[in-house]
Amino acid sequence: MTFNVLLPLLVVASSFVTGLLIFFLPEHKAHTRSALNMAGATLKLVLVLIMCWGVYRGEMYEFRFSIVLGFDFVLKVDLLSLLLVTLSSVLWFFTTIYAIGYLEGSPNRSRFFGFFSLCVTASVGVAMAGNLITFFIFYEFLTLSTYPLVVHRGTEESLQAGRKYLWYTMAGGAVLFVGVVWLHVLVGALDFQETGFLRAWPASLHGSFTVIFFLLIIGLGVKAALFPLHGWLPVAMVAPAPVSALLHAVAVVKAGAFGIVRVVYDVFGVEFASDLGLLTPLTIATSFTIVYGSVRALTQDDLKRRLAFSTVSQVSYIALGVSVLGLTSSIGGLVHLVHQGLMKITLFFCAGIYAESLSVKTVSGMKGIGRRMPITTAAFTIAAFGMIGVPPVAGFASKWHLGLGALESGQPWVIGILLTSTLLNAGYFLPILYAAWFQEQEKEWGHAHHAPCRYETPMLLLFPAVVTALLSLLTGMFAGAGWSPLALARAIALREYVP
Amino acid sequence: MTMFLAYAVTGMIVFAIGLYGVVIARHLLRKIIALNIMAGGVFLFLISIAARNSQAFPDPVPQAMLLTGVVVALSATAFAIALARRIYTVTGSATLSDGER
Amino acid sequence: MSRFHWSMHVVCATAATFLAAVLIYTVMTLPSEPAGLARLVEDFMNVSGVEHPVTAVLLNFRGYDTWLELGVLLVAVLGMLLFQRQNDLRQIVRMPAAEPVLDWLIRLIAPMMALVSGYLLWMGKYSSGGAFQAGVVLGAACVLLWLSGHPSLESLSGRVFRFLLTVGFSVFMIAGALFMLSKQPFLTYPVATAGHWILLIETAATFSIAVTVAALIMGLQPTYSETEDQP
Amino acid sequence: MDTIFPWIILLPLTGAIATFLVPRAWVIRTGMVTALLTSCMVFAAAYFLHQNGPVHYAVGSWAAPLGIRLYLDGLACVMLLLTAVSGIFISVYACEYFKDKTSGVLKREGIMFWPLWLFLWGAMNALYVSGDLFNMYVLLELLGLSAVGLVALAGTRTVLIAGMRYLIAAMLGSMSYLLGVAFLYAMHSALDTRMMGALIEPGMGAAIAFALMTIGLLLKTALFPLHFWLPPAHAGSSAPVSAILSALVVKGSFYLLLRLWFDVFHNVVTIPVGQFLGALGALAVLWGSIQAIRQQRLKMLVAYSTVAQLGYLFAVFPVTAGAPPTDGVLGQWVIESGKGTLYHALAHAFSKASIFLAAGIMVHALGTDQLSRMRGMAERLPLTTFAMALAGVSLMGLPPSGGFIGKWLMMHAVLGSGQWWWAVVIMTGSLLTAGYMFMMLRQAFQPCEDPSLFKPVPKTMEWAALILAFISIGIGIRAADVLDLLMIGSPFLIEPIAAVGGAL
Repeated sequence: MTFNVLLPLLVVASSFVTGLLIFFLPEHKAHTRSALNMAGATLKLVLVLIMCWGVYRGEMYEFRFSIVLGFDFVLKVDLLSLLLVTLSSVLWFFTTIYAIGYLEGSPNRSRFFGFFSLCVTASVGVAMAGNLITFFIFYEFLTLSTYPLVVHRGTEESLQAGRKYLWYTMAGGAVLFVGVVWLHVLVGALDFQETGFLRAWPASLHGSFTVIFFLLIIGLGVKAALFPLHGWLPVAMVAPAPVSALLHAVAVVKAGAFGIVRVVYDVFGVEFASDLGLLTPLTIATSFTIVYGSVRALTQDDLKRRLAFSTVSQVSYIALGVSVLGLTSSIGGLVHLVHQGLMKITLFFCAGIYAESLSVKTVSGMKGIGRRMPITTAAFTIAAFGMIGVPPVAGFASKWHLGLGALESGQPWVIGILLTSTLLNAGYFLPILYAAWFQEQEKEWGHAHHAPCRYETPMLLLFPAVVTALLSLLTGMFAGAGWSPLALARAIALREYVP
Repeated sequence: MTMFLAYAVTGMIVFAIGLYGVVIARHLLRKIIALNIMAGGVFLFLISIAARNSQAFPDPVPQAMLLTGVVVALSATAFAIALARRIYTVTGSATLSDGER
Repeated sequence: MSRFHWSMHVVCATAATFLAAVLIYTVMTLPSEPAGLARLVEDFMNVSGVEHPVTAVLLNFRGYDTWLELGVLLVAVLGMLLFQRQNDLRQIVRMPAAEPVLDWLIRLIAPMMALVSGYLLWMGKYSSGGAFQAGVVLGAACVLLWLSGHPSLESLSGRVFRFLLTVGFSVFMIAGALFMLSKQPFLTYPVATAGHWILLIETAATFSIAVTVAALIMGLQPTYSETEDQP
Repeated sequence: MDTIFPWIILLPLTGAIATFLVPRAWVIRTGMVTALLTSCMVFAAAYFLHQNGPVHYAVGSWAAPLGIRLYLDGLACVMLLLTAVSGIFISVYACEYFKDKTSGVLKREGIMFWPLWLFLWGAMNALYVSGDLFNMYVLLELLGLSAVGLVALAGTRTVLIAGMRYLIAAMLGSMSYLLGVAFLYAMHSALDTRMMGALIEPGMGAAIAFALMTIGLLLKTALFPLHFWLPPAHAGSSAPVSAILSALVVKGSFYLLLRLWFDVFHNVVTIPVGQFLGALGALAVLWGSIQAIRQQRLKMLVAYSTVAQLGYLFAVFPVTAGAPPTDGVLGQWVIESGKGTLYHALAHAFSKASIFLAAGIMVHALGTDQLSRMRGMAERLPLTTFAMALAGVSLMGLPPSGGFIGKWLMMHAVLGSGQWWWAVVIMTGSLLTAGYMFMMLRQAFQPCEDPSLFKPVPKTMEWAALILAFISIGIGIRAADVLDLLMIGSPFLIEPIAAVGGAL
């Protein structure tokens, strides 16, 4: 087992093993648990950095293991999987720190952190899956590991949310399963290839390919929160802040979007998909979701529900970028995968801090919060600007490429969609900022859930929020650099189009 | 040949009657007796197969099957009666309470 | 006869008649002159160690079935013992001592029945007879003794009773397994002494069948458990 | 191989006799020794089978038409392994389960449990290797009687009535099976499955015999319309017994149906019959799952889930009936669906046994198996809840588990052979299974109000349930070996099998 074969397995195993160890850790051993958590996170980060360096130098990492004849478990690292793996491990590192701070003293944390690590294992596995079957295995494993996180508090409300979440994801998983099996029956091996592998098959199969495409997209759309299938996302907000941060920025939603990217690029191939006329309905669906998500976000008073609806619309940017035929729009879609993750996680961190320190949960309660908690609100503002697409922050780069790509591919109405959604983003973010900075404080601040500390909130909570805010700022400013996610996205997109 | 037909046909009729009895009877003892009638029907058919054609002696294999079948039916019936007895002792009624077959 | 609605009767009756009709029709279509295995049994009779073909089939050619059938009998008794307090017959309700005439008659008949059962066992080799018939006759003798209040069965201790129950099944198995040591398949008897082995197995089977039959009949009587009601 | 072969049957039966004869103190030891020895024999047999292929074994060295021929191939071996592996853990569990909580002495139930359980195990092993129609009848009866004996072990009112109903259903099933065998013998004067398969031609007699035998076996497998006796029997009896019944006993008669379908009646079977059985299976899946969701008690829920999961196994018949024997392409889907069914049976056996053992632990700790009383089990009994969760994952057929491979292979075959409507049934079934499994787990995850309710539970019981759950997940990881073992002697090939003749 050379190192090239072992590395992907090690990356997946690092959080899986820590998860299992934490499961069997007794409740009161907080320090060992945090140590284990941090060790797992750093180990994964280091391994991923090694992998990035390896892939940059052209190494091939692949782990293949045949479960049944014609049914292989493959972990392969290509540029596209690199994008999500780096994002997951970086953000998991910060979310672990945040979670340790956030859950100080709350009951059954061993169970929480166990499932927390399993969930990241699943999201890393989704990223590194080499064929559609392994992707499906980790996709379903993700559902299993996130359900206990959603119902972690055990209150009646969280159980209802868990039930709804379960029904959506289970139904989605079943539809996806049918699609994968049917494709496997028709085509046999389902290994991802750069420009898709379905073009070579005879025209007689194109009919069933279309049906399979829609089955796959519906199955993935549940987790990517496309319009009719997004119902579980706002309801799942009842989970603790690190969970909603992890679920909505890194794990669940990204798995769905990443799945759509894989299906369109590496299974069908984007040119073949547009020849079959599959992309236009996808564009329409994603555009509608973008506008719908933003409109619904306008009216939400609860801060986390507003952020949830904003995620519904933001994730569809990625799917939109993918479904618009054209190099620049794919670059825009791919890079938004990273940018949205950074910005959204900052927003959720700040929302968690507000809830934890001032028990402020609603937007109306945020008047004058800027004076009370300047640093957190500064981070919140940077991320909010990024979401709207204001230039220095990361969001601008992806929206710029999306707009350019739409023009190039001759679908000007997509520009209209982008404009309206930007206005709507401004519509639901700017009032929050205005209220936070410029309005007087009306309500008394609630009591803090943690011991008094030097800054406005414990360092364990503040540090991750600030760092992710800076990260999104830096990725925005240095987008052009050789190392930035934008460069990586451009390299991926170049490979996806048939030369 | 007609001797075989006579026995075989009666065997089938007895089997059907036994089946009817098992479904209809509510009292456990009647059910067990009906089961035995049904078994009797099968065994009658089995034995009628043995002597169909005029050889030196009837085919011993169905007879052996019959003997084994009778003993198996005997032990099953004995166990059923013991169980029925036990149900009567515990529940005080010799019928399956919710009355299905 | 039962509280079912009359329509249930009609439905079941028609279903039963339809089933009978279908079965009778198939019986009609059965071949009238099948080969049957009679000739095949005849060819192997000389090697089977017994003269009577049914005993040969029962104990030699298809001995495996008969062995398992003894197992079924044993399981039935096990099931019956489930509902007893102890694993033996000791506290079966002792019948009142019979009047002198019945007592004298049973004292005369019981040994006769034992003799008849021995004869039936021996005859099994030559004509219809064998372990099961002999066992049942012996069992009947035990039941008669028990009915007449004779103390003989009470002396049967738990261990001996259980041993006797299993002796038929175990002897059959041991005899069968013995020849596996000399690389023969299970239940293969050497041709020369096949008859003797079969006789040995039959005697063991007779004892265990007799005790089983007696136990089943006595076990089903309303014993102490009438009074105390288990939950 | 010939020396090992009969010991698979002899060992459990000798153990049964031994546990019946030895004094009370020795019962558990003899029982466990027999269980371990039998499993070693089964593993050895599997190893030899892997080395030198299927084995024909003439009992009493009499050739097929007259004597009884035993036959061990991949299919039989997988079923033997299934029984052996679940059997060991159920036996370990039973050692603790029947001990009196205070005095630690073996309860009377425990003494009678061992002989009946080992008889049942011996009958199962003999049934899987039997190649003779009448021999199968005797074994079915032995299996049925010892199973009813085990059901009636608990002695409560519900259990006795359920046992009675089970006994009547079993006897009805055996009688109709015997009549079918009698018809076959009347027509072809042979009792060996392979010979019968060669001799039989489609006709009225063969059809009636097939119908009678199938109905008899359906009654014993408790397929949908004939399932009335299963839920009360499986739910009422004590935990190890319900694990034995649900995981092992129902599979015995299903295995026979499979054997008859492939070996004996392969050219009598028509497409409508296959579709009919498939439809019954589909109804069982839907009816069982809906009933399971409505249950208030855990063991009833799991018992109805057995009725539902059995429905999946019947998806193999419509696919096989559709495939004419010699057609290569469709034949490939037949083998695929056979593998899927077997794998589902394997995964179901382990996960169902694990859930029933976990339910037993819950009754042991809480005194009741009411679903509403399960609150806080995740905190107080972490191992048991983890076992339930893993087994639930396997039952639902979610990826890392054996159930998933089974579902994958079945879906693959069903979609491949063009009968897509069974795929819809399998999908709805697995969603409904997810429904009642998560309903159960949701109760366990709720915070516990009163920890004093939970009495301490012996660790071996929890570990037995957990290991069984791990196995049901584990066989999902490395499925290729199990499937290679299964395909030795190609059990699912339906080309007409040459008459075995007296050559053996």
